[in-house]
Amino acid sequence: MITIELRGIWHRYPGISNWALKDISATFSSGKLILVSGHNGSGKTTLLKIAALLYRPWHGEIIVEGCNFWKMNEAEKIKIRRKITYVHEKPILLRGSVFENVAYSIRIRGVDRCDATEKAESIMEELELIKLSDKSAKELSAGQSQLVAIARALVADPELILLDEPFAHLDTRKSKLLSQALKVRRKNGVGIVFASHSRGKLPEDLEPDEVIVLEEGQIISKY
Amino acid sequence: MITIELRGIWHRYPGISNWALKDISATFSSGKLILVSGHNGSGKTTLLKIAALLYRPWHGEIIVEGCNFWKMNEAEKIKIRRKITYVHEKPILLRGSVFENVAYSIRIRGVDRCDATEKAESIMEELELIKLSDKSAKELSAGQSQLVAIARALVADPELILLDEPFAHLDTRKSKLLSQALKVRRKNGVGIVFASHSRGKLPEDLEPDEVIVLEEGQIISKY
Amino acid sequence: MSQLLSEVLDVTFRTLYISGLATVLSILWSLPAAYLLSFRQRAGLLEAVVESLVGIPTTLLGLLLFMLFSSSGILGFLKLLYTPQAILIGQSILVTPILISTSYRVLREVVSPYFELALSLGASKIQAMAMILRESVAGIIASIIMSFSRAVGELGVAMMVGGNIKGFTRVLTTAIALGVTRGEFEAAIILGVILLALTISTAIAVKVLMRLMRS
Amino acid sequence: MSQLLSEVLDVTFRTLYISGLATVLSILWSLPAAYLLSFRQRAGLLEAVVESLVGIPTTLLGLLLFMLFSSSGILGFLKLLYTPQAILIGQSILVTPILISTSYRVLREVVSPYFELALSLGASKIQAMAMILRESVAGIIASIIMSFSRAVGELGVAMMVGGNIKGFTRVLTTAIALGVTRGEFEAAIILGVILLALTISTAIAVKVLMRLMRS
Amino acid sequence: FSPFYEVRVRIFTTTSLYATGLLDYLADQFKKENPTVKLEYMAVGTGAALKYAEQGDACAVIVHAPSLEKQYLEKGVLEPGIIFAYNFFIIVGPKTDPAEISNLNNVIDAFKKIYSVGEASKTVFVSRGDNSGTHVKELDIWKRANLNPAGKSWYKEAAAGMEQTLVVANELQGYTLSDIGTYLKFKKQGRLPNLEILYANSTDLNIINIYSAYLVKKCLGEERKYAEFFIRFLENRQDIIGSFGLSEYGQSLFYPVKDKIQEVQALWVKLSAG
Ligand SMILES: Nc1ncnc2c1ncn2[C@@H]1O[C@H](COP(=O)(O)OP(=O)(O)OP(=O)(O)O)[C@@H](O)[C@H]1O
Ligand SMILES: Nc1ncnc2c1ncn2[C@@H]1O[C@H](COP(=O)(O)OP(=O)(O)OP(=O)(O)O)[C@@H](O)[C@H]1O
Ligand SMILES: [Mg+2]
Ligand SMILES: [Mg+2]
Repeated sequence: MITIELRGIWHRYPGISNWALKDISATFSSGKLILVSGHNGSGKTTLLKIAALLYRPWHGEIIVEGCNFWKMNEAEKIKIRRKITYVHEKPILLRGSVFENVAYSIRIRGVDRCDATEKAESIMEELELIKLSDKSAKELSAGQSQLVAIARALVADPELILLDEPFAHLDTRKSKLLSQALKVRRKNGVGIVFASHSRGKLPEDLEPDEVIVLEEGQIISKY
Repeated sequence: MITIELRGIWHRYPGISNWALKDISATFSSGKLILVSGHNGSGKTTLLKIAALLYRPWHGEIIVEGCNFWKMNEAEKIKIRRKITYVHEKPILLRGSVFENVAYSIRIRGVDRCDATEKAESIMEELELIKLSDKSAKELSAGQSQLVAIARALVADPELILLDEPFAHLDTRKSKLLSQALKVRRKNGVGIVFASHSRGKLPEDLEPDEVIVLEEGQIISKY
Repeated sequence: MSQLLSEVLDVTFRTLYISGLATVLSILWSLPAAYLLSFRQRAGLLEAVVESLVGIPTTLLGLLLFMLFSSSGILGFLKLLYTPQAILIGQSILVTPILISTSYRVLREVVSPYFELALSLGASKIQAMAMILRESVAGIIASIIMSFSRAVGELGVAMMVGGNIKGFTRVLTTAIALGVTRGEFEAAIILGVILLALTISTAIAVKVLMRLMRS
Repeated sequence: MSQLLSEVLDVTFRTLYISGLATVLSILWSLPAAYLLSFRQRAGLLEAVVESLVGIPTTLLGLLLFMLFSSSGILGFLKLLYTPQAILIGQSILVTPILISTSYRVLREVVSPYFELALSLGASKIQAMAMILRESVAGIIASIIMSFSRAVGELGVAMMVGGNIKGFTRVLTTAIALGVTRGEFEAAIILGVILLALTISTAIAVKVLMRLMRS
Repeated sequence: FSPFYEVRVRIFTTTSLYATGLLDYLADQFKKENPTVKLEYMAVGTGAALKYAEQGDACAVIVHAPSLEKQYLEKGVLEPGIIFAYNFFIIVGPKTDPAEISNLNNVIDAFKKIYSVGEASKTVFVSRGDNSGTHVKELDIWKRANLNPAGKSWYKEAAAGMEQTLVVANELQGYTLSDIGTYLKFKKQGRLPNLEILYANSTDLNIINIYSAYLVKKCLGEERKYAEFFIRFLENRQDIIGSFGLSEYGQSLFYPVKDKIQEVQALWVKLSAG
């Protein structure tokens, strides 16, 4: 169980005077599926990265497990970070094979080699990536790399997973596999957050618990 | 008027033994709208780059204006390249402002500063990018950069434009603007080639003249 | 006193002039070489060789050039020995490996996506090269500054083919070396401080200029 | 003859040992420094200073260290002067600027996306650093090779704080300088060839090793 | 190496002496008698050697510039030392000898001739300019000749060691003052095809070159003991010095002082007065 509560978040990028996010309050927690939507440039990516604890906001608080995240010490921070994963809009893969990429998130959690292999392989089966296992990450097509990045985030068994436009490059079959995989995890209490510019980009069988609509950095509606 | 004819193209990536494209023949020409579709990893991007004269195929010929492109001399090649633009799946922007990015394609064609500014501004009006004009390219969101990359390719008034998943990150409004812009150019005789994993990703008002379906590097159907 | 000052100024100016020109000269071949090298798929061996030459002992290079330029050498007829020109040539050769290696590292990251991008927008090969250089300009500038600093700071070449002749080929490093030989350590250190101030302020000036030009 | 050979081997081995260790020592602080520097937003000034120190005259550095280590210097009590340890320290300082500057250039490109990526997958700061180093390993290796080559090829420090003592602190460059002083140019050149062969083969060995380790 | 049973003795010496190989030769002989002692030579100019002595980094110095030596003796850096060898400076220059000094028998006249021919732009003179023993000697001769060539375009200050200066003189086809040892060594190696000895005169006391060895006051302990041994060795084994180079160059590079000690000492005193 994890809950990330954003309270009055303001954020801007260094050197830019405009606020990318203005006074955002929202709560993301285990078991819930939340869609963050809005036009291009409305602040979805920024919000997700703030919620994923990657950007430190200029103003406002992020309360995780009852405490202000950005005031925690390194050890506490890392304990929380281990429970959350985030998938970038433009996937960044590591040098090495697809397998190594997927296994990375488990390896850094100190899982032993044998278990790690098993887990990585099971997720690759689930997303039909097993054929690509030995391919070098540099040799993937756009859709393939997006899926590998997603697998790498899922394999860590996060309590909360944030996905930024995960379906942008996935074909119909891959999209189905992913929404299937997410549905299973949602049932098991994993919190899921999507960013997508319109509801229409989400597969129909993934019904969000809440939709947050952004416009120029502000939440204009929640339903 | 330009016609690019691929004859029996085979291509593979260096160091990889599998063929990414196998015996592809196809023709792309002015005034036609062609959709290249297929699953992730089926070879759409590779085919588009071959047709855009960016990759030199291992086997097969590319006939442009009656001659084998890859046997032309530098001067002839550049003459042809000036008539074609290609938009990458993952946009690559240049250092500098959005305006500088858009103006680049005209500037390298030797258009004088004044005309270039006018043209760049008119395309930015058309795609509603004018507000971003002075923004640095590094500061754009995913959808914004994709649109800038598209504007940069359109501004050169190509006779043939190839777009790799152009709608992947565009919101509904931006997608409409783009399909509108493309429709106008199609009427004026510009050839358009899309890559997209499914017909569904294309706005409904853009009816392709031909759909090429790829599967594991081969054309499995054309209609 | 004022004579000493004018001597120091003379040496400083000569250093700046010779090493600056040597760096510019070396750019003429090093950047194109780095550019070409960055297109190669398997450049590991060449890389290794060029990187190893970064530290080539200046005495060795100086000796080789001396043998070339000496009156009994192959290029003796050019009468270059013990002239500023000889130092210029020597230093431009000396900095070639560091200039190639460091700018190659920068270009390599940029070359493949941007070359393709340039072509995709209808650029010629020269325009593509210009784009690539522009995208990696910060790294290239750093590489040039390092090379200039290396040229200013080297001793062996200036000594062996320049001859450290007062008022003609004496540069800061040979003057420092002279101070050390004479046991005038304080003078040597003062010259050293001038040398560092010179390279540091040149470097800062270049970076500031770059920033201004960009905006 | 065989005595000469054993002397050459002795000097070669000592060079490899001292400069290799100096490079390793310098890595201990240079890589972390480059890593930290690569996070800074406005690093232009620091960059310029470090890049300018790349070519710091070895004679000057040698002189400064000499004054430090000399028995009347602050660190005189350590009795380091004219020992291989003194060269080791001097060279590790000498290569610091080139090691920082070149690895910084490489890290800078990688740091910001990969640090974020590492955190997004739950990595600790140390794991993030490991990821970043791993992603830029080719450039880091190049930077280390250049530094090693610089250490092997420098003369001033080895001469001033090593003293070029036969059988104890004589390294390849000081032996070359001695050859030049004695007019034994051929011997000097042969030693120079050995030196280059040494750095080139080390560089190639490292690159081959890297390739093997990756696959 | 085993630093545990060896005593290191740091001796700073002039480059010219080291480059001839005499010192290594002496060290080998010394080693036979004192196997646990390791002589470490640092070859630098006389000026620098004395400076190092002052800093306390040398245990003994071997130098050849009486006027400088005297200064450091007076400063209390050095202990009274010994003169162990001498030889004569020579003037070398182009075969054509434009200043026609080869038939002169006084070095001051020779310098005067060079000066006037230099003023006529017909030749150049290359100076060490590095505050070494040889440089001090050269300046001394100019002074005696009442001339000041500093700043003249034909007077090249190629501030460097003797070897480099000879090489420069060879290339520029100019005159220079040299010690005999370095010249012969380089000549024999074929490095100096354009240079000949144009003035050598073992009766001209103005060009005598006196080598002395000193113990440095700050040097203490074991090292001092063996440094003293070595200086004693230099004093007592003059036969070695006299015969060094005979077989290779056909002439002695250094003359032992043993038989002429009074005479040479008197000269030293005269020279040190400047
Ligand atoms: N690195 C950056 N530096 C400066 N400004 C940025 C940066 N990234 C985004 N911005 C700006 O912040 C605002 C919000 O961007 P964000 O990426 O969050 O939008 P988004 O909703 O994810 O858009 P898209 O649907 O296009 O991905 C935009 O105005 C954008 O221009
Ligand atoms: N740079 C590369 N090096 C090696 N192999 C590559 C490279 N790029 C693509 N491939 C391989 O070539 C095949 C075709 O890839 P391509 O990118 O053309 O697919 P695509 O149809 O565009 O897929 P997507 O819908 O995911 O973009 C795939 O199997 C892919 O793994
Ligand atoms: Mg976004
Ligand atoms: Mg693709």
